[in-house]
Amino acid sequence: MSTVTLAKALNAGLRDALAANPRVLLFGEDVGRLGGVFRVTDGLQKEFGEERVFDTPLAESAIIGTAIGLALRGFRPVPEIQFDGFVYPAFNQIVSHAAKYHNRSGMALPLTIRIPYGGNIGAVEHHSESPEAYFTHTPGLKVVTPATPADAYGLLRSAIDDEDPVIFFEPKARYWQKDELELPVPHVPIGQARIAHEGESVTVIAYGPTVETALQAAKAGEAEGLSLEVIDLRSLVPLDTETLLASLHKTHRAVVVHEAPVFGGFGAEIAARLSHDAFDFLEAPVERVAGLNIPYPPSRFEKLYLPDVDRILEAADRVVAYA
Amino acid sequence: MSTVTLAKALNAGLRDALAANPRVLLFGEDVGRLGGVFRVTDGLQKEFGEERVFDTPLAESAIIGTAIGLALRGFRPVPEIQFDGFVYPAFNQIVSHAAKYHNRSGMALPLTIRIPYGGNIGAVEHHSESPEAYFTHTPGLKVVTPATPADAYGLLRSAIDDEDPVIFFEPKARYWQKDELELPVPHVPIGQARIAHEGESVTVIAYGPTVETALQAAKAGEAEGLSLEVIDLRSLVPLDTETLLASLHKTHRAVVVHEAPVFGGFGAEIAARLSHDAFDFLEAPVERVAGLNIPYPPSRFEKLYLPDVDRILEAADRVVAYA
Amino acid sequence: MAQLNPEGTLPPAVAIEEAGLDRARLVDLYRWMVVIRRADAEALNLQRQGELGLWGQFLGQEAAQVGATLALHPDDWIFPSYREFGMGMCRGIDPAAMLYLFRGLTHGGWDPASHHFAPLAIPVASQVLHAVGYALGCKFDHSSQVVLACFGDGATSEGDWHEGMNFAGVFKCPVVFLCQNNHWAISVPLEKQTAGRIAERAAGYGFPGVRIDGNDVLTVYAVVRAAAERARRGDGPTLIEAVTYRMGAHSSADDPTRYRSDDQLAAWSPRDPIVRYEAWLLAEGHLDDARAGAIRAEADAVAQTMRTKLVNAPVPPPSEVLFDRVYTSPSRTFQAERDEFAATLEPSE
Amino acid sequence: MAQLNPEGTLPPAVAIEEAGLDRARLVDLYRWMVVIRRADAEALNLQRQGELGLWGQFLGQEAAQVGATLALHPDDWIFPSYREFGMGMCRGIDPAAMLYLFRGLTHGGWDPASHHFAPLAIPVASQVLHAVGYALGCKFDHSSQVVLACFGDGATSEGDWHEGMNFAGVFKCPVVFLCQNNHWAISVPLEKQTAGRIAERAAGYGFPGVRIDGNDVLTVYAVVRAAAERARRGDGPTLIEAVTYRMGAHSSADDPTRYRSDDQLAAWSPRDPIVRYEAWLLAEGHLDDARAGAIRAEADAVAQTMRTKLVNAPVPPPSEVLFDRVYTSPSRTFQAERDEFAATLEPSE
Ligand SMILES: Cc1ncc(C[n+]2csc(CCOP(=O)(O)OP(=O)(O)O)c2C)c(N)n1
Ligand SMILES: Cc1ncc(C[n+]2csc(CCOP(=O)(O)OP(=O)(O)O)c2C)c(N)n1
Ligand SMILES: [Mg+2]
Ligand SMILES: [Mg+2]
Repeated sequence: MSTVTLAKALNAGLRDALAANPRVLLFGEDVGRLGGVFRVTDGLQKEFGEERVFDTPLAESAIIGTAIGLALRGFRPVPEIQFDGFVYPAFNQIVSHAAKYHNRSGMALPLTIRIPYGGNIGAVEHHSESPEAYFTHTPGLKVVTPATPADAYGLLRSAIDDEDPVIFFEPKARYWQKDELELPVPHVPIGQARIAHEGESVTVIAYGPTVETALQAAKAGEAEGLSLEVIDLRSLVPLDTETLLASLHKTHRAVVVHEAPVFGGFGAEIAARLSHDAFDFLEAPVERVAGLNIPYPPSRFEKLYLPDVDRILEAADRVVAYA
Repeated sequence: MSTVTLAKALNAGLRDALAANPRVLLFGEDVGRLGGVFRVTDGLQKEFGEERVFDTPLAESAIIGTAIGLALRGFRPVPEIQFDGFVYPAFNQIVSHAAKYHNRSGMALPLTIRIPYGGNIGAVEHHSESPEAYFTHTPGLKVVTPATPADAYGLLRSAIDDEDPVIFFEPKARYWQKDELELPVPHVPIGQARIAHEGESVTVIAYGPTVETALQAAKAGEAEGLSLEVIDLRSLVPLDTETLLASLHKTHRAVVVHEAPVFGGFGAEIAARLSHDAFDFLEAPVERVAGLNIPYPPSRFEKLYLPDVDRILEAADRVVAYA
Repeated sequence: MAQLNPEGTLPPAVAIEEAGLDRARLVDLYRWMVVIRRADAEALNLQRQGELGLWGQFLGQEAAQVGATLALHPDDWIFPSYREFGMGMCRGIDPAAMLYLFRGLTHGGWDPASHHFAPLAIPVASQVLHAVGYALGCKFDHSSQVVLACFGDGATSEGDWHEGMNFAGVFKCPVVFLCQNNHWAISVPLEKQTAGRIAERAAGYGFPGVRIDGNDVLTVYAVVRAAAERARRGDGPTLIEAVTYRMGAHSSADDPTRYRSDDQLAAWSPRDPIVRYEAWLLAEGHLDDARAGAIRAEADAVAQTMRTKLVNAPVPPPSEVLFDRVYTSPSRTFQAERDEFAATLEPSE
Repeated sequence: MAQLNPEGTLPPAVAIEEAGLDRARLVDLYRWMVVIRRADAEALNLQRQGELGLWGQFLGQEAAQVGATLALHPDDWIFPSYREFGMGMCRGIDPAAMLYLFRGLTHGGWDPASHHFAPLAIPVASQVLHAVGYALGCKFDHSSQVVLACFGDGATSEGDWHEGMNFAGVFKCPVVFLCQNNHWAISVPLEKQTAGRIAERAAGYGFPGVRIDGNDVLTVYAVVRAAAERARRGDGPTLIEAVTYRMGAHSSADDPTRYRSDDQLAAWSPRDPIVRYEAWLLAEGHLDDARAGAIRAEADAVAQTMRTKLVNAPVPPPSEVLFDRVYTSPSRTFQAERDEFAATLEPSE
C-alpha cells in the first residue's frame, strides 16, 4: 500500500501495459522526452525506448489517423490528445474511421485515445472542455472515465486490452487526488458503474471530475440529514443502466451531474433513459446539474459555470421536496 | 402559386438572399459551375458572378475557416458542406471558432453553414448521417432544419439574416418533395416550432426528414382512431419548449422522432426536458423512435434502421396504452 | 527516375530494363488493363440497369492502377480511395464482392488482411493517414513490406493529406504516395484546386516527388517499383503524381456536360493508356491479335461472371449486417439491443 | 528579396534603402523591441506572483514581432497565435487589457476591429484560415488592406495550415504568412516537426517562400514590407520563415530543462535581436546612450503602468461575462437562462 495520485496511477497503468505487451505504443505531442504536459507519461520513453513511446509532429488528425493504421498492423496504439479542446481536429478520424473501421472491414481496431478533460484548473480557453457527449453519441466507440486512482489504473488497463476503440477521458482537475493503493489494481471491467457512496434518499449520478464533488455533497448532505447515494458511472458507453435503476428502485429520485453544458449533454441521455425506464417509481423529475449553456467561461468565472456542492444539494433538496 | 420542390425553394431563398444583400457569398465544393451535387445552387453563379458564388478546393476546414474570416470582414458567408458525413473535418473550426468567436471578440459572426443531411437516399457510407446532436450541444450555434418548401425558403432567409452562426440542415431525402407555394414566403422566425398536424392523444415531435414520416403516421393513425399531434421543431437551438409543453398539456403523451442514433441523440434532450417539465401531467414515459445505436448501415438495410410509420405508431400505441 | 523525359515518361527500353520486366509481365500489364476496363464498363451498365446504387468509373486511369499494383509485392499494402476498383481486381479480390458495396449490401466486401488491400475510403484523403500509420508499423516490425497510399488531385487540398505527408517524412515511413491526378475533383478542375504543382510539394516534406505520365503503364510500373524499393531499403517515402484524365463522369450521379467541354475529352483520347500500350506491344511483337482477342474474351467472361454473381447476390441477414461488426467485444447492453432488433424481424428474417 | 545572403539577412544598407526607413523609424524599431521585452518580463513576474494564471514569453522573438508589425499599414489586419503579445502592443492595444486573458477575466480583451488585430488563437494553426478568409474579403472589396497571418514552426504540421496555404494560392489572397520558427513546439524540436524546410513549402502552393534571419529586425521589416506590397499589388501571398529562437520556456507551465540543453540556448545568446541591433544603431550614430536610457525608462514606465492596471483590474459582472457575448441576437430561452443565472447571484452581483 502506498499513496498514489491519479496521474501516477495512470503512469503505472501505462508502464504495466507497455511491459505486458510489446505491441502497445504510446505517442502524441510532448509525451516522450517531456513525459507529457501533465507528466502522465513521465519516464516511459526512457524505460521503453523511442519506438514504443514517442513524440509526434503537432497534428491531431494525424495522431489518430496513424494510430488507426498502426492498429490495423496489429499494434495497440495509445495516442494522447494533449487537451480536451484539441481533439476536434481529429474528429473526422475518430467518428468516420475509428468508430467505423471494424464495421466496414471486420478487422479489430484496438485503440485507446487518452484525453485529459474538464475544467477547474484555472486555464485559458480550450483547456477545460468536456466533449464526452460528442463521442457517446457515436456508435462504435466505447467511452470511459475514471474518478479515482484505482479506477484510473484499472480502467486504463481494460481499455488497452479491449479490442475496440476506447475514448479514455482523464479528469485532469483530479490528477493530483490521492488514494492509498496497492498497484497493480485488479481488473476493472468496462461497462460497470460503481456505487461510490451508499445512501437512501436521492441517487446522484456522476462521472469523472464530478464524482468527488458529488461525494462532498453527500458528506455535506449527511449533516443536513439528506442521504445521497453517489454512483460513479466509470463507463458512459456501454452504460450500466442496471446499477442506476437498482439505485432508483431504492431512492425514487435522481440527480445527474456533469461539467459539460446541460443542453444535449450526456446527462440528457441518462435523464431521458431513467425518466422512461423508471417512470412508475420516480417520485420527482430527474434533475440535471451541469455546465451552463454557454462556452466555457474565463477561469475566474469557472466556479459559477461548474456544478458544485451547493448546486447538487439544491437539486437534491428539490427532488426530495417534490410533491 | 406554383408547385415548388424543397430544393427549388432553397434555390429561390439563396437567390433572393444574394439579390437582397451584396455581402452574401455562396461557396463550397461544386456549388458554382455545377450548381451543387443536388442542384440547390443551380444557376446562381451565372446570375451573380464568380465572386459571389464560387467553387473552393476540396477542404472542409478551410471552407468554414475562411468563411469565418470573411464574416469578420463584414461578409455574410453561406458555405456549403457537400454531405453530412463530410462536416467532420471542419468540426474544429465550427466548435472552437464559429461557435465562440463572438464570445471571444465581441464581433458578430453572421454565417450560415448549409448541410444536406439524413438517410433514405440509397447512398454509400458517409452520405446519410444525421450529426445534429454534435451541434445542438455546442453553445454559440443556432441549429435549424426545415421540413417543407415554405420553411426551407423562410428559415434559410432568416438564417442568412441572423447575426449569429447558424447550422442549416437540409433534409436531402425531401429535396424533391413538392408544395403549392407563393414565393417569397413571409418571415419564418428562428426558434418557433410549428404544429404540422393537430391531434388529441399523442404529441409526436419531429424535425427535418422525419416530419413527413410523422405526418404519414398521423394519417395512418386516424384510420385506427389514434389522434396524433405532429410538431415540426424547425429550430433545434433555440428550442421552442413552450409549444411542446402546450401540446403536452393537451395530450399528456409524447413520442420523439429522429434519424440519428437514439443514444445521446437530440431526442434525449427533448425527452429529458419534457420528462422534467411535464412530470406532473405526463401519463406515459416519453418514447424515442430513432436510428439504431449502430453506424448507418448499408443502404439496402436503411429502412430497418430509420424511423418509419410503423415504429411511430407502435410507440404511439404504447404511450396510449400505458397504465 | 532520372531518365524521365520532360513529359514524364521513360523510354520503354529503360522502363523495362529498370523494372526487370519480362514478356509475360509485359502482357500481364496489358491483360489487367483490358480486364479492369471491361469490368468498369459492366459496372456502369449494372448501375444504369438499377443493379447498383452508384458507380464511379475509372475509365482512362487503367495504366495508373494496373502499373502501380503490379509493381508491388503481393504483401505490400494498398490503401485505396473509392476509385481503385481496378487495383482491387489486380489484387485478386472478387469484383462482384467489391460491387456489393455499391449495391448497398455492405460497407466492405472483402477481408483487407488477406488481400493487403484496405477498405475503400470515401472521406477524401482520410486514408492517407492510415497508410502512413500502417507503414510506420512495418518499419517498427523491420518488415520488408511497404505501403501504397492512393488519392486523387482533389485530395491534396485536404488537411489529412498534408499531415500524412509530413508524418511520413518525419518518421521516414516505407510508403509510396500515388496521386492519380485525373484533372478533376467532381466539377472542380485542377487549376482551381491548386496554384502549385502536386509533385513539387514533396520537397517541403523532405522526400522526392516526381510527376509522370500516368497513362504510360510502363513508366508507372517502373517508377512505382523504384519508389517501393527505395521505401523497402529504408530510404523513406516518395510522392508520385501520375498525370492522367478522368474520361468518364465523376460518378453515375454526375453530369459532366454541365462543366466540361468535349474538346478537352477529345484532346485526351489519343492518350488512352490501353490503345497506346497495345500498339506498342503489337509493334514490338510482344502481343499478337490472337492473344489480344483471347484477353478480350477473358475480360468478357470476367465481366459476365461478375454480373451473374452480383445480380444473384443473396441479401445477408439484417441482424448480422447491422449489429455483428459494430464492436469486436460487444457489451451486454449492445447484445440486448441486437436481440431486440432481431425479435422485431422474426417473421421476415 | 534577391539580396538575402545565405544566412537570410539583408545588408543593413539594402534593407534601409528597400524599405525606405528613416532614422525615426530605425529608432522606433529599437524602442518597440525594448518596450515589449520589458513588458514580457513584467508579465512573467506577474505570473510568478500569482497575478496571472499563465504566461507565454516571447523572449528572443522581438525582432520578428516588431519588424513585421511596423512593416504593415496600421489598417492591415494581423491574425496572431497566442504568442504575438508584442505585436498587439505595437498595434497600440493596452497591454494590461491583453493580460486580462491570462488573468482569467476574459477570452478577449480588446476590440479586434479598432486595432485590426484579431483575438489570440489558441488552437494551433486555426487562425491561418481566418487570415486567408479575411484577405479574400479584402480582395473582393478591392481594398488596399493586406493581412498578416502569424504562426509557429509547430503550426506548419497542422492540416489547417496547409488548407490555408492552398486556398491563399488558389484565390491569390493578399496575405503574408509569417512563421516564427523558434525551433520548438513545446518540447518537440524542429527536426522532429518536419523533415523538410518550411519556406520551401510555398512553391508547392504556387507562391514564393523565403527563409530569413528572424532576429534581424531590419531584414524582417524589409522582407515583410516587400511581401505586403506584393500582396497589395494583387500579386498574391508570400510565406516568410523567420528563423528565431524561443529563449524562454514554452509557457510558465513548462520546464524546458527536461528537454533542452543549456548549450543550444548559449549558442543563440549572441544572436539576441536587441543587443545586435542596439550595437549597430550606436555604431552608426542613430542612437546614443541618452536616448537608449530614455527608452529603457519608458519601457519601465509602460511595464509599471501595465502592472498597476492589471492588479487593480475590476472583476466584471459575471452575468455579463458569461452570457452577454454568446449570441449577437439571443433567443428568449437564452435570455431566460441568463436571468435565472443572474438571480442566483443577486446577493454577490
Ligand atoms: C471529406 C470529403 N469531402 C467531400 C467529399 C465528396 N467528394 C467525393 S469525391 C470528391 C472529389 C474527389 O476528387 P479527387 O481527389 O481528385 O479524386 P477523383 O474523384 O478525381 O478520383 C468529392 C468532393 C468526400 N467524399 N469527402
Ligand atoms: C490544435 C492544438 N493542439 C495542441 C495545442 C497545445 N499546444 C499549445 S502551443 C503548442 C506548440 C506550438 O508550437 P509552435 O507552433 O512552434 O508555436 P510556439 O509555441 O513555438 O510559438 C502546443 C502543442 C494547441 N494549442 N492546439
Ligand atoms: Mg481527381
Ligand atoms: Mg515554435
